Amino acid sequence: MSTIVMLPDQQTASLPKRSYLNEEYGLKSWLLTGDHKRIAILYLISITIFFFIGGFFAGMIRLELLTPPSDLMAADTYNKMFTMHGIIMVFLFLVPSVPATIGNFLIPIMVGAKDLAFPKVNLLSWYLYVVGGILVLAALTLGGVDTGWTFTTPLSTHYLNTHVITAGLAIFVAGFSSIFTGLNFIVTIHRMRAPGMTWFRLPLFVWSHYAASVLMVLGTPVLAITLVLVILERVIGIGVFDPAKGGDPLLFQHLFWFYSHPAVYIMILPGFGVISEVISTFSRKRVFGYTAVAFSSVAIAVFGFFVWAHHMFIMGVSNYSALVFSLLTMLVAVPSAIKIFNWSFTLYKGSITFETPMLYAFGFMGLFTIGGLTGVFLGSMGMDIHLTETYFIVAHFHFVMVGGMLMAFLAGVHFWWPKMTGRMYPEGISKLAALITFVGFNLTFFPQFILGYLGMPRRYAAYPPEFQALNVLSTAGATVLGVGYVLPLLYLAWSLKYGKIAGSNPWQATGLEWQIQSPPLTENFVETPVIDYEAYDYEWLANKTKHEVQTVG
Amino acid sequence: MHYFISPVLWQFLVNWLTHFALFPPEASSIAPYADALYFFLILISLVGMALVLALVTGFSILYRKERNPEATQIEGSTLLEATWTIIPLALFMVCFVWGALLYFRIYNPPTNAMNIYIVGKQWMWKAEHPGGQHEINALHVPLGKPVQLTMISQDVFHSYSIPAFRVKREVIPGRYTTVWFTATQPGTYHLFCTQYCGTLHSEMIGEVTVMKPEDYQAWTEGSTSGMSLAQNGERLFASLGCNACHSGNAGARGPNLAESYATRVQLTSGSYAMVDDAFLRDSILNPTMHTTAGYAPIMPTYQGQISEEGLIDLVEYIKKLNTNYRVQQTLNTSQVQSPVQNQAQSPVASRVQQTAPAASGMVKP
Amino acid sequence: MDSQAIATHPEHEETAHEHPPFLRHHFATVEQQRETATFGMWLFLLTEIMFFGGMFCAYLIYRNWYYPAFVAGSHQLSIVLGTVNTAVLICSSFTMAMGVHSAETRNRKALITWLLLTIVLGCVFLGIKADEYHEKWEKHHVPGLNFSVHDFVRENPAYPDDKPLPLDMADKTQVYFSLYFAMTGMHALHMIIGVSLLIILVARAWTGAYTEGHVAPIENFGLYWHFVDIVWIFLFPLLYLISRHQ
Amino acid sequence: MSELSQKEILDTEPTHHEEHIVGPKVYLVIGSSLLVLTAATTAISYLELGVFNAVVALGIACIKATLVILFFMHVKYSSKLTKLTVAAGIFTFFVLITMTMTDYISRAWGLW
Repeated sequence: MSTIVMLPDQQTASLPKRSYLNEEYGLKSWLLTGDHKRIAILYLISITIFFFIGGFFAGMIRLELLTPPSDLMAADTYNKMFTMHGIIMVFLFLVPSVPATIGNFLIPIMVGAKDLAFPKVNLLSWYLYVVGGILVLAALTLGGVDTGWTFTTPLSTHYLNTHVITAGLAIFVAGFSSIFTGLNFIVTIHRMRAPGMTWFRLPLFVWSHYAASVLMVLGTPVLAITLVLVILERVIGIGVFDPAKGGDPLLFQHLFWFYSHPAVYIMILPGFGVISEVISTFSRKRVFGYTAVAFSSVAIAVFGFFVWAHHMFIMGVSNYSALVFSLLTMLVAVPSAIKIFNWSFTLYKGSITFETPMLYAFGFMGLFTIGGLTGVFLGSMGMDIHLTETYFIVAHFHFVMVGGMLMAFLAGVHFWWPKMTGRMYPEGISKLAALITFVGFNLTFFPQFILGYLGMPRRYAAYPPEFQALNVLSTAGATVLGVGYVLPLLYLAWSLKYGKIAGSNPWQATGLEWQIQSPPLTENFVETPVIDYEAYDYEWLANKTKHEVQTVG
Repeated sequence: MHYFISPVLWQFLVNWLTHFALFPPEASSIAPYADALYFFLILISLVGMALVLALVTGFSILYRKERNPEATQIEGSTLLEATWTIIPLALFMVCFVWGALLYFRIYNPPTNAMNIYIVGKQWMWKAEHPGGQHEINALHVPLGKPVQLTMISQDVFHSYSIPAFRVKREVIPGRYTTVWFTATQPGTYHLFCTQYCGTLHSEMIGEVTVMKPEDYQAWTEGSTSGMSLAQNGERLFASLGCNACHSGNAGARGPNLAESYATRVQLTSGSYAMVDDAFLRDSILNPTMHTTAGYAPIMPTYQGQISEEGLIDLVEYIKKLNTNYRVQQTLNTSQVQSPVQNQAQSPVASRVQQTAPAASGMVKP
Repeated sequence: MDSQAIATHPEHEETAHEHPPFLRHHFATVEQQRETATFGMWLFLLTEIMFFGGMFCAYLIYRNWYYPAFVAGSHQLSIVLGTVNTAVLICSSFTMAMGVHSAETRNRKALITWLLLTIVLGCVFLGIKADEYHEKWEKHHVPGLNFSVHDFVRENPAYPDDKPLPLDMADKTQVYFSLYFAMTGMHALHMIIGVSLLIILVARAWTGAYTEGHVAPIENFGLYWHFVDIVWIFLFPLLYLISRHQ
Repeated sequence: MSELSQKEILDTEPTHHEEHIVGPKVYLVIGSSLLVLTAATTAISYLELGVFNAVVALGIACIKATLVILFFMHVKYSSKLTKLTVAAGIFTFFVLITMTMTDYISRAWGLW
């Protein structure tokens, strides 16, 4: 039961004559495409733009917090900055990041289909995303929004004069984009699998996307209706959440978090999928406990719907209800722990190499472990009282979302970049970027845990001077982190023209996507593949390679 | 040292090093409990982190390609997987139970706590002491005495946070919330609004001053406004005409309020309710939802007519109301002063006139 | 390890069929395409359940809080109009189901007739709904825009047993009407979208697009239409019926 | 654990979907019973039943919805997957309701 896999000779690899990239030319062929790979590229470009817009706001926030008083910008400007940062990063970057780009590109290929089930719906979902993005930019240029991304009523409905309606509509529209993506994935995974591709032969990437898609389809509409009610409350003054008319503002938070907590899993689950693929590939070993990892994704999706009120422990929910939600929160932490240990043990007796995606994956494991464990602090009700609404919670969700998800996204982009573009990026500088990101990240967000326990509230433009030292550290870290994020943009763009030709399977990975040419054909497969091997079957790959060598030789 | 670097930077460095905080002061009786849980959680995290780190680095070194060119395929291990399901689960359950105990400790005030009212509004904190001391963005509390805060917001959600005490509670529009603490260290501590509440959210801050009992005594006497909350409430009670119905007389149209606080009353709906601050406030604003059994739902709503401070005055007044003697005195006086006006206000006033003199001698023990 | 291939979508069927024009390139068979579309539609309806679910949840909570206000509010609705509208919508569901049947039996004329009937019934429903909205506007029952508690602090001639609400509770009828307009408004919006889609479907059915075996669009639209009907089946008792008695 | 049984559980897709056309007769029966139920629920609402007014009205609504789902929407003749999808929607809806209600029901408990 042991396998040796040799890296192919990249010198001899050449770009295929025909691929999805050169099938058609011109802007129209991209904007009206039904090809999931092209839509994935469209998504990749648009979310990158929004990531850097959101990142700009993050930079401004950190710069303002360099000094205790609000001297760089006025308090209301600062409020708009963090609101835009939150809205853009959550709804326009994190939610679509891995699913709409990497997932969109790979899921049909991984299940052995020619395309997603509904190519037009897929394109529509990109357009909805763009409309949502434009609405966000409109809200921004018209004067900004300062509700915070949580839109807490009655602040958002009656006490602010900023462009809440535009921003609400933006999220509503972007929400439907994510609903359609999720719907497409579920249908594709159920209905479009190639002959022989049974559920337990699916890569874990597909499993985790399936779980995330279920959350998108079932959770997002609740956010949509909640935002509709908020908009109606602002426009015509209905009274569902308005305490002055008899409504309960806490109901808004129930409905909002009913989506927005599962949204956390929508963001992180696809990242889990990426990590499973990357760890398995670079340790040349089947993921330890495939079934456990697959079912833990499903368990997270199911339990994810039962825990939302842990965002509201101090908000005046009933004590007993808080008790139930806290208990369930502890349960949902377990599947994540299972995943971390299973990934760790995947390394056991592997044959490990440390390519860039693997470095990002290691970064993910470390940071996500911290993020997850600090989540237990917050799920523990008594501790939550002191920690919630402080920088502790900011640090916690940045460890999960940025340390976890963004690392996973970068791992995925680096892992599948040769498949998407057919070219390799420079190895040395990309490893350096991974390292810079990791160091910068820790420098930025670790001090925030300490700040949080000290009691520094989040969303403060000004703060007491004794918090300055830690804030300066954090801002310094943000600078490093910024470098870490700009670097990949540069060398990946560079590699598009000057990168080495990657060949179809540069990592010697087992996934179906690696058995076809890179970049793939528009129809993905020349003929419908018939799957007769398990996921992560390195022996099968070794046999296949041997066979090819023999036939070619 | 500072000869070698720029004086500006030197100043910054000195400033940071002298004002450097890593751990908040433990200034309440709850703080040690919270910190104990915190350190336990940190311990778990460190162990978990160390474990993952050891596994990842250990395996990375042992099974790197140069050392182990052939991977051995392993399907999984149910035993191992069960281990890392059950042990974290058990640890998380400990965190849950411990956290729940702490939560109930923080949110269930002791019965002997002294009460201070807090009104939050964009963007200031008003503290109203029962003795009539009013503070803005400040709170003075005595050392070693349990203090309960009864809080309400006039506009949006706020959150009253005193990190040194490890307590925090959302301040909600339209509903009282409470939190309590016993300060254990004299000093001045930060008070923050931690729920984002609009433009000047970061300026909705203040100071909590913990004073030795004798200093607190002095402060109380020195800063009183001359009228206690209950006295203000009594005035309001009379000027809003509450006393017309809640006179405590046998035939009064409203229930007797004297000594009603902290009792259980039966409502028209048949259910029972505890008369607490929230119940009193709600009864004034939404009387028909809190009609006491045996009384007609005739009380008008005072929604929009009384400020939150006024409501607090009334609540405090009713809370302290032991006897209806003064209520009836006030009624009699007002009738003597302006009988015509009262006549005009029939039927309420005339009814009161008939009953009031007869009952004026009745003093509730 | 199990190395035997389990074919989920057998290939042999593909070769047996000729490729109809409506079969899209990434599907192997018409059968697969049809099932896929239906499953997609069902998932979309799943999101719709949750979309309305949020409002149903709010309704449940506030009805328990402000029961007298909900009673008084529902007494301002016309049960006759509500029942008629329910009947109209059920009939439209029936005509839609018949439309699906005609498409399946490849009867173009019948399909067009049933779809047109569905449009008519849908418009009748919307008309009655508009009339009800207009009445609400006249009576100043629209929260936020022109609300007045006037009707609720007085005797209701239609319900002589009702006592006038005290002012504080009368004020809470705004919550009832907020939910009434939000729920029926969202439902009406779905109806409008449905009727618009129906018009497109009729136009395409005219050319015989759905009577050559390509029934999926009609079938899936039918699912949508029936779902909208189901939402109303619940809205009707919740808003009109269950609070008739105090 | 046996992998085969998991496959059986998860592979709910039909390999062969037999064409099932529901006839007009069924539609007519279902349509008219829906109308009858509508008339019934309106009529019953005029009776004074206390709490049961709501119970009966919602019960009838559930029956009507079930009829529509099973026959008009063909779920009775559909694959297990479709049935599961419907069940998943209803389940999540009830999660939303019940978990929210845990808060609203128990708010009045305890001291505050």
